[in-house]
Amino acid sequence: MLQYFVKRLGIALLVVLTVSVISFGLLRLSGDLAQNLAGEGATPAQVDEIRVLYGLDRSMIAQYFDWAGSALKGDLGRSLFSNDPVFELITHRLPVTFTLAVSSLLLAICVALPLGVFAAVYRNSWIDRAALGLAVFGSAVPSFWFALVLIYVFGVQFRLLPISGSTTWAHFIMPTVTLSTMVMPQIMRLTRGGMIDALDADYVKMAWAKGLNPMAVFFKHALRNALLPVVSLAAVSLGFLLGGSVIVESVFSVNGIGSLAYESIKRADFPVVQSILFVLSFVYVVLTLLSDLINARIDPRIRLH
Amino acid sequence: MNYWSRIMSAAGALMLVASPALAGPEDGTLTVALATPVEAVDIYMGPGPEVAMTANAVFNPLVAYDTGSQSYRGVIAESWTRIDDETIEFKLRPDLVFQDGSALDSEDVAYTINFIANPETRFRLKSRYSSLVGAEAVDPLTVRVATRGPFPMLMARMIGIPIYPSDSHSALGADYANWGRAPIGSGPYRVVGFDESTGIVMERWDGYQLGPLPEFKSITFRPLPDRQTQIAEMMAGRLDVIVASSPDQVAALTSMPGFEATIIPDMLVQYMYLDAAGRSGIEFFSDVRVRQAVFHAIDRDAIRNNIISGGTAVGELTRLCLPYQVGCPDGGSPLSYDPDLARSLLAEAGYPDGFDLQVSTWGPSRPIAEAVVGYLRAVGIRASVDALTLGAYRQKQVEGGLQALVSSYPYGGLPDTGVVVDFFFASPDRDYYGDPRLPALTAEANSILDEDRRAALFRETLDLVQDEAFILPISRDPAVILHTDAVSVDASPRGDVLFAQFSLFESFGTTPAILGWAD
Amino acid sequence: MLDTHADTILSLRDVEVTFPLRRGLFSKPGALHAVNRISLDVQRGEFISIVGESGCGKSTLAKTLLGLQPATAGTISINGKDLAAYSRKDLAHQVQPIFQDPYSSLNPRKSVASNIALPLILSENPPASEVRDRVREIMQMVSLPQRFEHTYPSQMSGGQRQRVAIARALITKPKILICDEPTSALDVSVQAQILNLLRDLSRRLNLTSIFISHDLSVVRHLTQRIAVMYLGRVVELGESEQVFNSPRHPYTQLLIRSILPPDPTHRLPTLVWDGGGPDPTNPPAGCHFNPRCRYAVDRCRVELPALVEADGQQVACHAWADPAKWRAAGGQIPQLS
Amino acid sequence: MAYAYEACGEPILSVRNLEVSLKTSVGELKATRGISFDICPGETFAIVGESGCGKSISSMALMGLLPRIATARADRCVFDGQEILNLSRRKLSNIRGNTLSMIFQDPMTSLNPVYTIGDQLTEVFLRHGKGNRKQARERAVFLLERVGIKNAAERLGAYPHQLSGGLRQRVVIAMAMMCRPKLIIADEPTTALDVTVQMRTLALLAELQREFGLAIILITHDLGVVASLSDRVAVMYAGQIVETAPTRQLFADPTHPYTQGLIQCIPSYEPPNPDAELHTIPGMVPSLIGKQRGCAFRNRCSLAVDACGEGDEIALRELGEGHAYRCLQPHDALVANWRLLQGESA
Amino acid sequence: MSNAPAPLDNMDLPMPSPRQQSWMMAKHHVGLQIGALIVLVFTIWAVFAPFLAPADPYVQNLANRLAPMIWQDGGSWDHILGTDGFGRDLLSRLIWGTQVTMIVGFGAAFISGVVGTTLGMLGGYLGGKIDAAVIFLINVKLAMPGVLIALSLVSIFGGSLLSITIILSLLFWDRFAVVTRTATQQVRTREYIAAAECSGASKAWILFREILPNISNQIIVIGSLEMGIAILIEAALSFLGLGIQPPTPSWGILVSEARDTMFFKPHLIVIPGLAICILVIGINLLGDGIRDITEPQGRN
Repeated sequence: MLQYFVKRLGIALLVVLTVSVISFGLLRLSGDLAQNLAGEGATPAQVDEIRVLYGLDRSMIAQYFDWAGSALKGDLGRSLFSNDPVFELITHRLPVTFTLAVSSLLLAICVALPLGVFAAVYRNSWIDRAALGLAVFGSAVPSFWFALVLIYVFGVQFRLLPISGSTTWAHFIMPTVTLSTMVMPQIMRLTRGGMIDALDADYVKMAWAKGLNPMAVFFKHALRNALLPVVSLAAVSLGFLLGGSVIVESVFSVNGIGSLAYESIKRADFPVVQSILFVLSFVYVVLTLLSDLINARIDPRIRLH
Repeated sequence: MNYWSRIMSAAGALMLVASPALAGPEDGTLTVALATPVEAVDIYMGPGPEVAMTANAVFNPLVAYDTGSQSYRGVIAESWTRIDDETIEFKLRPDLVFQDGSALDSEDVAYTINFIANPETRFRLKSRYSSLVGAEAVDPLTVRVATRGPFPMLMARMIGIPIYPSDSHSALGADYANWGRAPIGSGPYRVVGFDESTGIVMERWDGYQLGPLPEFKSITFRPLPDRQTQIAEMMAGRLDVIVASSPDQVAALTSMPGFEATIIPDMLVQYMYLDAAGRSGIEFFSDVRVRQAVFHAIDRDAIRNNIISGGTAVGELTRLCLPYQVGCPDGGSPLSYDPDLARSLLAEAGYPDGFDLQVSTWGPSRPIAEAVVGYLRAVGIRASVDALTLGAYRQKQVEGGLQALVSSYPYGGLPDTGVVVDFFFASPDRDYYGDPRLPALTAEANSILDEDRRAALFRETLDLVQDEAFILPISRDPAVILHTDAVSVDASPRGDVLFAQFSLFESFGTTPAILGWAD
Repeated sequence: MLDTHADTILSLRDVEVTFPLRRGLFSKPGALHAVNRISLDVQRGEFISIVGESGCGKSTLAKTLLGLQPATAGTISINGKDLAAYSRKDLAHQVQPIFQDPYSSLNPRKSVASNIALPLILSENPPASEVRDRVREIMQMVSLPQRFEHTYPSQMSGGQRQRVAIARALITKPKILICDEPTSALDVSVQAQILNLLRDLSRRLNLTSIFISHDLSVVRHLTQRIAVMYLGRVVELGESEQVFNSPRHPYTQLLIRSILPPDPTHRLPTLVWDGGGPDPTNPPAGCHFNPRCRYAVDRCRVELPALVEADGQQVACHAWADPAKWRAAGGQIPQLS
Repeated sequence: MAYAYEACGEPILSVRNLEVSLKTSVGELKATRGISFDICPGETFAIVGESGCGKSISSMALMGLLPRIATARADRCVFDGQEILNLSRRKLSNIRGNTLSMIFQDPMTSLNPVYTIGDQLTEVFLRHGKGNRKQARERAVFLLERVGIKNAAERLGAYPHQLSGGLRQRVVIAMAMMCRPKLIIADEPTTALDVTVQMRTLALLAELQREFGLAIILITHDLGVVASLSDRVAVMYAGQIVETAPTRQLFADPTHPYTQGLIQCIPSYEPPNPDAELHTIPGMVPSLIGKQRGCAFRNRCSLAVDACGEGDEIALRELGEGHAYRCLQPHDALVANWRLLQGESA
Repeated sequence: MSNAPAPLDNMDLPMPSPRQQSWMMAKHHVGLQIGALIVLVFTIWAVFAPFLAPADPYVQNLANRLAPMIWQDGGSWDHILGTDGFGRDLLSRLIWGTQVTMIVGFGAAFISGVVGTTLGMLGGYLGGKIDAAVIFLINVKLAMPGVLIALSLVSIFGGSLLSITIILSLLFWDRFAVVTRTATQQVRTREYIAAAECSGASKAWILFREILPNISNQIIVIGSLEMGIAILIEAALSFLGLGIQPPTPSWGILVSEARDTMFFKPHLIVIPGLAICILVIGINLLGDGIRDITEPQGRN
């Protein structure tokens, strides 16, 4: 078990490292940061000065190790645009996005898990069809469009909910609902599929044959086995939501990591973009490790691997 | 009237009857949308319109420019004299204080100028200040600013240099980027709350010395990047002021009772240039007839009236510079809209079937580029929009990849035509004209102090641009302030231009702030 | 010990197949000896069986003989030539398989005819008309009506599919047929059809057949020789009837006693639980069978018995190496009670 | 009456005319066509047949575990004095695992991999209110030891994947015994096991049955298993019982041509004649989709006559002593056929 | 009766062929039919856009901006759905937008399908170090926040149809790889693969002639799902201004352009939004349906 996780951890670190190299290289492809820093009116001499001032004249490898070295110490450099320490920018914004992503995931799970279970239990019934219909619709509706419709209906027409910002819990309702539609269908489908497999399994037949009541069969015997892929998906989804909240954040003016990334991409503030990619991949890797731990709790076969 | 529209108007009516704006004269709080989140109330760290709007309420520069009389006037400075070609001496107003009660004297001015001129301090667009060598406090009310060689645009630059208190700013040391979260200035508003997510809260500083106190007791700046969210919030009564970004936004909101739009003219210039030098590998624009054909194909009036917010209220733009700018020559007649002539010019130049063209653009000029592309397609040029982010645009420009560019002149508000020619012709990056006369003329104009000679050089430069069809001035771009009818906007020419549309809250001398409560 | 007969077609010498076992990051990597030093000679035209329970290595041995799994040590020669020296295509003309599961042994996306034709196309690639003729010929040989040509495996019953698999194996006219439990997934009535077909074909075509099974009763009817495997090793080898009538190794005896005849007078033997199937990843020291063996003495827990000749059979058991000495030491001679 | 051999008083289970049909994409499939039998307390009743004959689905129907696409009906299906086929789910679940329990075919999949075997053993005990947690544990330890598992108390904490197949099947058997059932339905309990393990498992079942006086329905395709374990046997073919008899009687005097063929197919019944072919039953099981007429075996039967394809079904003929078969041919002709078959393989 | 070969003339085929069976199921599969109908209609729109669109989608008329729909006051037959902010015919842009949207969606799904399937099959079949490398690549891909990477890449490489398609295809190959890898591992253990190996089949033959046809259902199903997601993400990127560039009429751009007027001319935003939604629903239903009628466990 411990060895298994040491190995997983090693691979995870390698993954993060690779991601950081790729994002670093990718963003340096995007052109000369010194030009951006100097602004449109600058002369070549001024650009050169800036290049030296910011250390951009050194080799890519030296720059990477420089960045990676400070990143290990928690220093992710400074924004080209506002000169703020990137670490602070991210730590200011991450909690907002994290709240949003976690609440969306929780909402998605709270809706999708029971729905998936009952859709599997009552296969081909109206509840199954309704759940599948919801999943099909949920995975087809463009989130930005859905967000606008929500704003229109609940924000403008009925004025029930605040439209933008992230001050109170009420502000999070519409973004959470919108964002959760991005992961809910998948969780629902996976729960349903896993439950169908589990319900067909011999050990569930055995549970029925033991005279257990339906709730014990569904939730004790079937769901726990169906849950493994759902837990993994939930971790992946959370990572996805953290990085994919950019649209929702933009529409609802939530000042999270997504909008920071979006703004930074638009204005070519690449130290920020690069660090966000790095941090998100790190978070993702941590989440998958976490899901592995949870799965190991759920399934002893993994534990004793 | 269809279902949606009916619901819409019902909703609108309901909204206005049911709940009045949350903000308003009752509690003296004004809520303003920020199209880009402001990370720091510090124009040096974050050069951009939204930062300017907030920073200008907190800080004051040495001087301001009066667009009415087209002359500089003192703000923190009382008077100024040129010592020599490279030095100007400013006399400060006596007894000025910062919001923390510390004295505002020549030390602070010298500190601020030396801070931005210091080659070791890092911030973006620093090259704007590269002509400054430094400043020196002669006595508590006298400060001398030195430039690298004769620098005719020093006064224009000075209006964009807010003065920081030396003690508190220097105390931050290397963490000067944090200054903007709790800034201390000498302006009419103090920052009392700063949060990137919820916004910036400012309160009126009753100790303001440089002009009449503004009317709003407090202002909340809320970051709202999305256009429709701004409208929704405005309709929901949670917002008082938006700087409009499209004519549709204006038309939409003003069609409802309770909302008004006020136009403040002449903020930006929209322009287009073509790769006459052939840097991107295309050769057709080296023929002046093709360039003329392109410019003839574009209906500038239609673009101004339909695409540019407030465009109907401003006149035609005939030159690249704005009329209030020092040295901007009058006259000028850009190529008229004449698609037939455009087609025949193209045929004459050997392109009867047109050609493929990428019209690059970035930022807010994108709809204009889209309209331009539509016009070019109408005369047979297979144009498409190449919308870029700032970074990609700069990269492409430096690498010589632009075939044609529709963009805006982003330093609007600096009241000197020298800034304009410098912007277009000084840097080799931007040189898609291939005419050596242009940089030569610019270099001369920006290294002498004789205003008449400069004006002559500007006229020569801009006439050359017009004759050779290098650049098409498309439109002057006003700022449109969308506001509730509880707010009044004074759009008359005034003496406090400094990124004018974004200095809505400060007042100098006897002139009140642009924004106030409606009676 | 083993004479290489003049007409030996397949010869195994000390063949070993091991799989690395990674137990953990810090522990020593172990090894699973799936096949452990097996030597065997098979005569041309012979029908030989390899019998053992799950995990004894018989399927790995089949794979090795088919060239699907390289031997880690030892040599296998076919017609006197090393197996590794054959090209895949030449080997296809020598050895062909028939697998256990009729539901997975045919490509469900291909028609019956193209399933059968595959080895032919791959090894000879004759013109389409010849392919068609030979497919029809071989289908007739395994008694598949021609109208099955264009049907798909999913439309057929298990027995029919197994006939297709046999046809496919025989279309290249191989010399050796490796049958890996070809009837264990079939119903008894169909199993008999397939067994008859296999025996009939191997006689008619003078095939050498190696028949792998866990079921001794199936094997008895078909084969001339039987090899019994336990944990990767051959523990007994001999003529079929002889092995059945006088099994020497305690394990073979256990296997024979485990056969349940369809005879209501036969009563289940009362046996104590012996722990059941062995763990191939962790075989016991000495004779691998010793924990389940009621004759085991101390020596059996230490020393691995070699395969020795005992009355025409070969047995790997200390008791049979020198029965007199064994008895003298107080050991019991294993008997089929 | 052919259904019960001995007068056992009240049968523990009495089934009359059980029909199970499945809805498939290609039509309705009649998995069983009216099967009837009685089971006396303490006897082992084997149902034997090849795959698809309907033997497993009948047991599933009795347990109320039919898949969704299947429906069952019967004239009578009384277990322990209670009609169970149309019982409410709640009442049925009070019987299942309690007085009526089941052993599934594959021990590798019939234990839930995520719970310890102790948990799974005590669960059924607690569910049926047989005692408290401590008593459940004691019973589990007792039964595990009884089925031959050493260190039973320790093994309670083990997960299924830590046990070998043979041990798991023993756990499953112990689980079936937890509530002292009156009847165990064992569906191919040893098919997935190795031959040596199979024998021991069957021996264990026989012991347990003697010791606790259980009735067992043994579902299998293996006549060897039938012969060694069962008291009475029913041979099923294509959804019908084609022959039923006391086990000794069946092997001594197999009457239905299918039973005869089945017995004859088994390779090692007689010492082999190296040149003789194995007996085979030619052809294959007919499709069960749609309406069936006459004898389902007629297309594989050497004795078939035209009349075999007529009528809805062939009537069961009684031979006395609980022996009955479903064939138009008289007993004499069938006995002659059996002699012929035996002579052929000799 | 017992002579070999056993008589087989009474062998019959109890089951319909796979194709017949799928067809029978398709006839009863409402979701599949609806999906197929939607996709068919949109495909026809896309392919015949030049003939179906009433006007040139690029011709602008700034004097006739935001003209109303035909059934609104002031609507005219010239512009059935009215005009957009540049006076272009909305219906024509919607129809041409179908083409753009479907090219991007299909192109991205296709490219990522080819890349992902190749990687997945290689990893699944060859195993060992190659498999470890494929898994590592998949992990790296999963760890990168896709939408942000796409936004960055568009900002670097621009928003042409080709670059958007390629950038989007970078986002989706991992699911193909994961699914085909697992499927290949399953198929690899099938005995017909071993049989083919015993017949001297090369690795390429086994991968493409034996394994690929057997996992093609799953590839098609994933492909349809990914195509739906690609369409949604393209629309989202365009909505954020970092997608397909105007005046190309992508549906995302239509939604984005309608934002300023959404509260006053809602049809401008409702129609393209619904178009995206319906097309993606159609594609998903089609994909689900194909899986239902082709997967072996879906039978019986």
